[in-house]
Amino acid sequence: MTEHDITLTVNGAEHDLTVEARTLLVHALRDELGYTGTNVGCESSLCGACTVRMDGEAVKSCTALAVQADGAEIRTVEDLGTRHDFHPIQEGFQEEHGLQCGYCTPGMMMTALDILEENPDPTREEIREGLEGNLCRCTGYQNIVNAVQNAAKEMQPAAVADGGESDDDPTPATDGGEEL
Amino acid sequence: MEFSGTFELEDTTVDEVWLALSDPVLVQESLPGCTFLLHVEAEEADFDELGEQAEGMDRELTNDPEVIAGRAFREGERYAALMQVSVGPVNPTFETVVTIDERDRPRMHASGEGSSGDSSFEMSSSMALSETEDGDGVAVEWETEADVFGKVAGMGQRVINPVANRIVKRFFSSVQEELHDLGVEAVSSSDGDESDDRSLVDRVLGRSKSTDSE
Amino acid sequence: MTIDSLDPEDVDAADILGSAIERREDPALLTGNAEYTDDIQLDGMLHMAVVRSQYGHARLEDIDTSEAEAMEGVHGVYTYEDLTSDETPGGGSFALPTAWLLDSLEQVPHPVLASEKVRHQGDGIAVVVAEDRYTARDAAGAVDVAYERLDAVVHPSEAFADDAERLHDDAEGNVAFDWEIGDAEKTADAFADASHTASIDLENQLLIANAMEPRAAVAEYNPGTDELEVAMTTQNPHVHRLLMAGVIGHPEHKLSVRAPDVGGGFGSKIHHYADEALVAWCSMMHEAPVKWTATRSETYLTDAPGRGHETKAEIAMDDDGNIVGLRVDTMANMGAYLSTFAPAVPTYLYGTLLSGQYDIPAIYGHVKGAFTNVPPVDAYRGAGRPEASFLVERLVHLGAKEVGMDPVEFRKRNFVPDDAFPYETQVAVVYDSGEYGKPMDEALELLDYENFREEQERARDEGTYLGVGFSCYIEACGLAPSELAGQLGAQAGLWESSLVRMHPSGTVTAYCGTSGHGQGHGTTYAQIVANELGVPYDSVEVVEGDTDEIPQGMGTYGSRSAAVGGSSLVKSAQKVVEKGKEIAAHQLEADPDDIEFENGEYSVAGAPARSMSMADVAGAAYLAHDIPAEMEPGLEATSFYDPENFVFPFGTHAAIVEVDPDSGEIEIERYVAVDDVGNQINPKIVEGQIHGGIAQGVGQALYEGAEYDDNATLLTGSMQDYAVPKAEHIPEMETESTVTPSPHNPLGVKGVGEAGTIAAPQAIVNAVADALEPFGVDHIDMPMDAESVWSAVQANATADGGAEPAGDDADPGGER
Amino acid sequence: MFPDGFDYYEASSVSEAIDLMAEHAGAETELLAGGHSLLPAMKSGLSSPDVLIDIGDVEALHGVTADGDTLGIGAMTTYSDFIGEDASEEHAPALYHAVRQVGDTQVRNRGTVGGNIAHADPASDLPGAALASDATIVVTGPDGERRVSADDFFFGMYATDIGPDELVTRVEVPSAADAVGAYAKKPSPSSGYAMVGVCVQATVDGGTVQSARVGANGVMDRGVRLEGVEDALAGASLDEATIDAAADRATEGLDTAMMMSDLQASAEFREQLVGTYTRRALERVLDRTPTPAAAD
Repeated sequence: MTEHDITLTVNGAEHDLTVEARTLLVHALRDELGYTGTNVGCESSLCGACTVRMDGEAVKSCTALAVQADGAEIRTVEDLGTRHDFHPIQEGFQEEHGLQCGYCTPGMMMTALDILEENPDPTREEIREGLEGNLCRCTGYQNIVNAVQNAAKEMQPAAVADGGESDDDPTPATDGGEEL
Repeated sequence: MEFSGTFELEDTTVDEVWLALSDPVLVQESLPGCTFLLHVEAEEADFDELGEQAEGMDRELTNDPEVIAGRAFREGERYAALMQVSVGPVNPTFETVVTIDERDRPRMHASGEGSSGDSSFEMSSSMALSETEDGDGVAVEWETEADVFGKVAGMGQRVINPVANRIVKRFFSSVQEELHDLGVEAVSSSDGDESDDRSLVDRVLGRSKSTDSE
Repeated sequence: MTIDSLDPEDVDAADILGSAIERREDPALLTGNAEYTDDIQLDGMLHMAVVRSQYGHARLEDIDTSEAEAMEGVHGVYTYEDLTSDETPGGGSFALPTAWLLDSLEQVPHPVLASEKVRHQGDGIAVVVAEDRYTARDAAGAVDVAYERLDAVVHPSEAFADDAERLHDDAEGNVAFDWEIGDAEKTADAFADASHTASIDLENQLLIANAMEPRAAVAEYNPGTDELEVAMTTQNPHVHRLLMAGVIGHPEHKLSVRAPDVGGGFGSKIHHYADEALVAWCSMMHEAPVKWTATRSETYLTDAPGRGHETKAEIAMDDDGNIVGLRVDTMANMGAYLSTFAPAVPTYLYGTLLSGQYDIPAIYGHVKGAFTNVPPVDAYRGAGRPEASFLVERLVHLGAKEVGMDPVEFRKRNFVPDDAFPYETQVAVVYDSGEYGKPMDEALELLDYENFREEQERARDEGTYLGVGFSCYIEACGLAPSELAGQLGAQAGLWESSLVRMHPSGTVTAYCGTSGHGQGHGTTYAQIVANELGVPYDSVEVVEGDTDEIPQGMGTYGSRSAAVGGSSLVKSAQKVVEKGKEIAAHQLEADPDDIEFENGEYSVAGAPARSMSMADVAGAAYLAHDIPAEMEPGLEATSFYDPENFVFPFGTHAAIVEVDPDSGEIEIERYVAVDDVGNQINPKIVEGQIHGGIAQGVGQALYEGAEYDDNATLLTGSMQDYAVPKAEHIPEMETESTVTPSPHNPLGVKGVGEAGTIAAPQAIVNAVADALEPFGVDHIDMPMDAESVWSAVQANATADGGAEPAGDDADPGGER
Repeated sequence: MFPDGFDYYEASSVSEAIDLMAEHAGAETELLAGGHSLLPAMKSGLSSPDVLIDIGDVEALHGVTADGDTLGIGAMTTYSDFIGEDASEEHAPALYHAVRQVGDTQVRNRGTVGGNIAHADPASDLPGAALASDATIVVTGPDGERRVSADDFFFGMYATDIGPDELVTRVEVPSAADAVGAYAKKPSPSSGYAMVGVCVQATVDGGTVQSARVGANGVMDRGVRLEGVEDALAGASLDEATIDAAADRATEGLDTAMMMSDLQASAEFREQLVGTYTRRALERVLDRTPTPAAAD
């Protein structure tokens, strides 16, 4: 069983560590480096509780070897915001009661960031699709969808300004030719 | 779990196929993933020992009925096989022991069990040969009842059916190839008038003497 | 309607109880600062792994641990013999107890490690203690077990078959118990006299809880003090401490059990399993901290599944559509052993709810429990009550059809009338309060029911099959009082304990013996206590889940926390207020009877200027310079609240579905839930509980089910194969509520944790049956996956000669 | 949850990967691409290779290139990188729509197009798409490159025409800029894999189907072409009647003995679903086909 010296940059801090080839990224983060905000919920890559962002993309850290992440930039829930200075996504979850036991929540939020980066103004259906890889057993998802929508509004201040009305009345400017 | 099917071998006779399927060496060569297939005497099969034994043995495929008769499957006897089942990245190696419960041309029935780590299986299998309708080949009708236990059973359920079907398919395709390559010609029962031949034929053909009237 | 959350700072102190304030638990959970059991890292900590059975049923011939013991990094490998040896610590029973007894119950031994036989795949055979998780797992894999496989049984009907393999020597015919409720003779008479009857034959499948956090425990034994501390995923730490003390033979007062943050439970973390006791024992054995965290596949093999009924039932009606009788015969799967509270689930939590929301004059229920080779079955969200509600509502659906009435009209006709409360059913319970018509009317309005029926007919003309299904559910929460529970077989009291402690500066710590795991008790309990004491919400801290800090407790399950735990806090707070009153009277030089208490202020009646705040009183209580003679200093109170009765939440859920008979696919178009859970402490949290409950009910209706093969090998042993619903699978839910306070507790609350799960399955199954009525489909067993729906349509199509709607009245063209 | 031990090697080039495979030929060796099939199998204990050769960082295996005639997809191109390229939807519409439906957000960020095709899981989404888009699989070994048509590539469950010393390096799709693609899938509610998935790539001109290739996943022990559907479409006008006729022929020529049957769905139900999902895929094609008027 080979051992490997790797470097992980987690939330901006560089860590050198030695891992067995088989060590999963999530175990390196939790057991070796103490980033226990990232949870393990299954072993079949389905629940998404272990989702972190690796080089800017949401990945399931239970389905990557630590050695594969050598040199990568990892971002975990610990880097989002503090209780006094929430990231909009955290704020969304708090305001919309998007969590109950909280176990799936870190992974849920890391995926939500991906969704919102791809699509700053997702529909409810798009959010549900985007969260396909994250299971929650407590909330029934409805308030999670609300939380992500809430965050989307917060993160797109410009869209909020006229977003509320433009839903009912799309592109009024280009429709000017049509008169009653 | 039950599987069954019919496989048709072309351009051959029931006797030839029976002879081929009587030969552990040919079966070993035709079974995908089979490292060895050996007769075992002891109550417990020691697979490490059997593996060494297999490496030391010099058994070749042959079309010589006499040689085949010498090593042919015998009713009531037990055989050990080391079988690797490859399904993509999943490659368990099963230590398998099979008992020939019945061998009465054109019918054979065997049962066995195998284990690989914390997975195992038990199976009971039968097979019957008949001439195809066009008279040009042999139809092998087979059925297997298998129970799978442990990890493979719990997690590999969806792969078992197609994999079992594929193994059977590849097995009979190989048998057919070997038959043609070797040009196996079975000793036909009509050839054997003398009692010595007679017993050889009976042995190879797995025919029980008492029921030879058919 | 979505409820908007409020910032607690924006809520007036007087309004705090009943406000939808944001949860105070969230910041820790949202920033990665939560501490779940597996997050605990201790110096010198070892890891435990369990060797489990390869077979559903087998005799153990040999356990060879030598290879595992020889591996580098392995500190020990233990079998049952090692546990019970005189050389090793602990002198316990090393067997898991059953804490609910029935007269006919066959109590069978349940050793924490199997020594002679394994009876389900999750049965532990040996444990390994090693330096890290990976090595422990490697070594567990190296333990060589020789088995003699035995035939297995999965379903109760198989277990009861004449030639079935017996699991336990003492349990003849694999019968765990034989139990009945109601009046068999009266019910038989009712059926004999009835004008109409309808019957059903159904299976209520086994479900696996799948709390997102797998079970885990970290035990730390201190050889210097002989104290053993166990942090574990539990819903009821005090109960676990009591039971574990006996199992491992360590005195209760030297054992502490703590629930750190717990990632969901849904019942699965109530029961005492072997693994947590083994971790504790290993810690004593090695005099070192030991951790065990279940892998997800282990939780599939060991977490107690729920439900598992095979039932035949029938309903009888008179000519006017009045229900005159109901008769139920159920075989209940108990699994391989009797889990902690298992015997209560298919009996007193099931049979007592067979009257539903209806006034039924004759009911008889018969339940036979079966030992089978699945894991021990116990409470899963709802526990017995979903099975009852599902059955009653399916029968009511069929009964309405049988008498040719609209299902809504039929239900309304048979509801327990508003003026009949408290209502005594034929199955041994008294409903506290209810107005069953109200949620139904609200749901009808939300659905626009009349219009829907027209739309349904139009759609059928176009070959689109819509259906509506109702579920008028009832549940019983806060099982009580203890004396009654004892008569029914509970080996525990079902009170709840709390301590409310004023600090000298006027802030408060409230301790409660319940143990939340996502329900937001930290928030709701603070709302309750702040309201009672009239102190700011932010001045109240809530402590739960630690046997060292909290006097006693029974835990969180059965939707009991608000009704029983919350009431206990009210009681403790009221004691504090009473003591404070005497101090205030003393200081204000008035008679205690003349002191009024409102909004945190004690004042003399008729002289409001003579007043003291709660904080001032607290200060005075601890200064103790000037308090009444004979009074002890300090200001705190402990109480044990034992409720007078159950509380009975109720409501109407309704689903509108579209079913595609070609693909068997079901689309939930609308889901409407109108619940009456009594007074609400925090409506946002109530909404969240309803949402989550419905999602699990939808899961049961459409997706979930533990499937075993004939050898009792679990085929749905991972999330790859067991469908835990995803975001796309759960419909948008429209929730409303009505409020009928419970008269039995000071808060007027009824409990909400399980309501959604109890209500949802039958709403959906009834809707699908309604949609497929033209095809003659009456019932489809859950989970109604696409194939089962398609097959049901096909089965009827075959009978009627084509996959077309059957029967004359199904051809709407002919009607016009 | 805990893979058995193994030796890990990282290849920095295709030739290094091939050398590593040769070096470890005696051991059970697996190539590690995105790892989303292999690592779960290893964690569950079903798979325990001795050696993993990580080809995820081989630069030459990443990226999508379009030269007008062919869209080349480096084997290690992740699903999300593939979707992110405009050329993908333009030149390989069938593959594009199938890739969009693989797994979930996180899986698409790590899983690779080449890894999927090499793994040849019959319930995955890409075998059918490779067939529908007439892809060529470029396989590289010690003797250089081989090019295998998708039609000849899939042998059976997890079995392909890749030799033990070879790896998939590229997938090439003939540019189908005029074609419309669609993928209709019934995912398993638990795993998300295809119980049945039907992928169509069709060229429609003036309402008439000029050419159509249809591939299906989840039905048989490998991705298969639905030849009956293709026949029914060829030269027909793309309308509801044609779609009905084509869907009716969905299982034509399929060996029902090798049809998948598992906990998720019986073979019989799969037969039904192939028809239903063929219809849905074709309806999507119809929706996406510019109407003759609009095209003009």
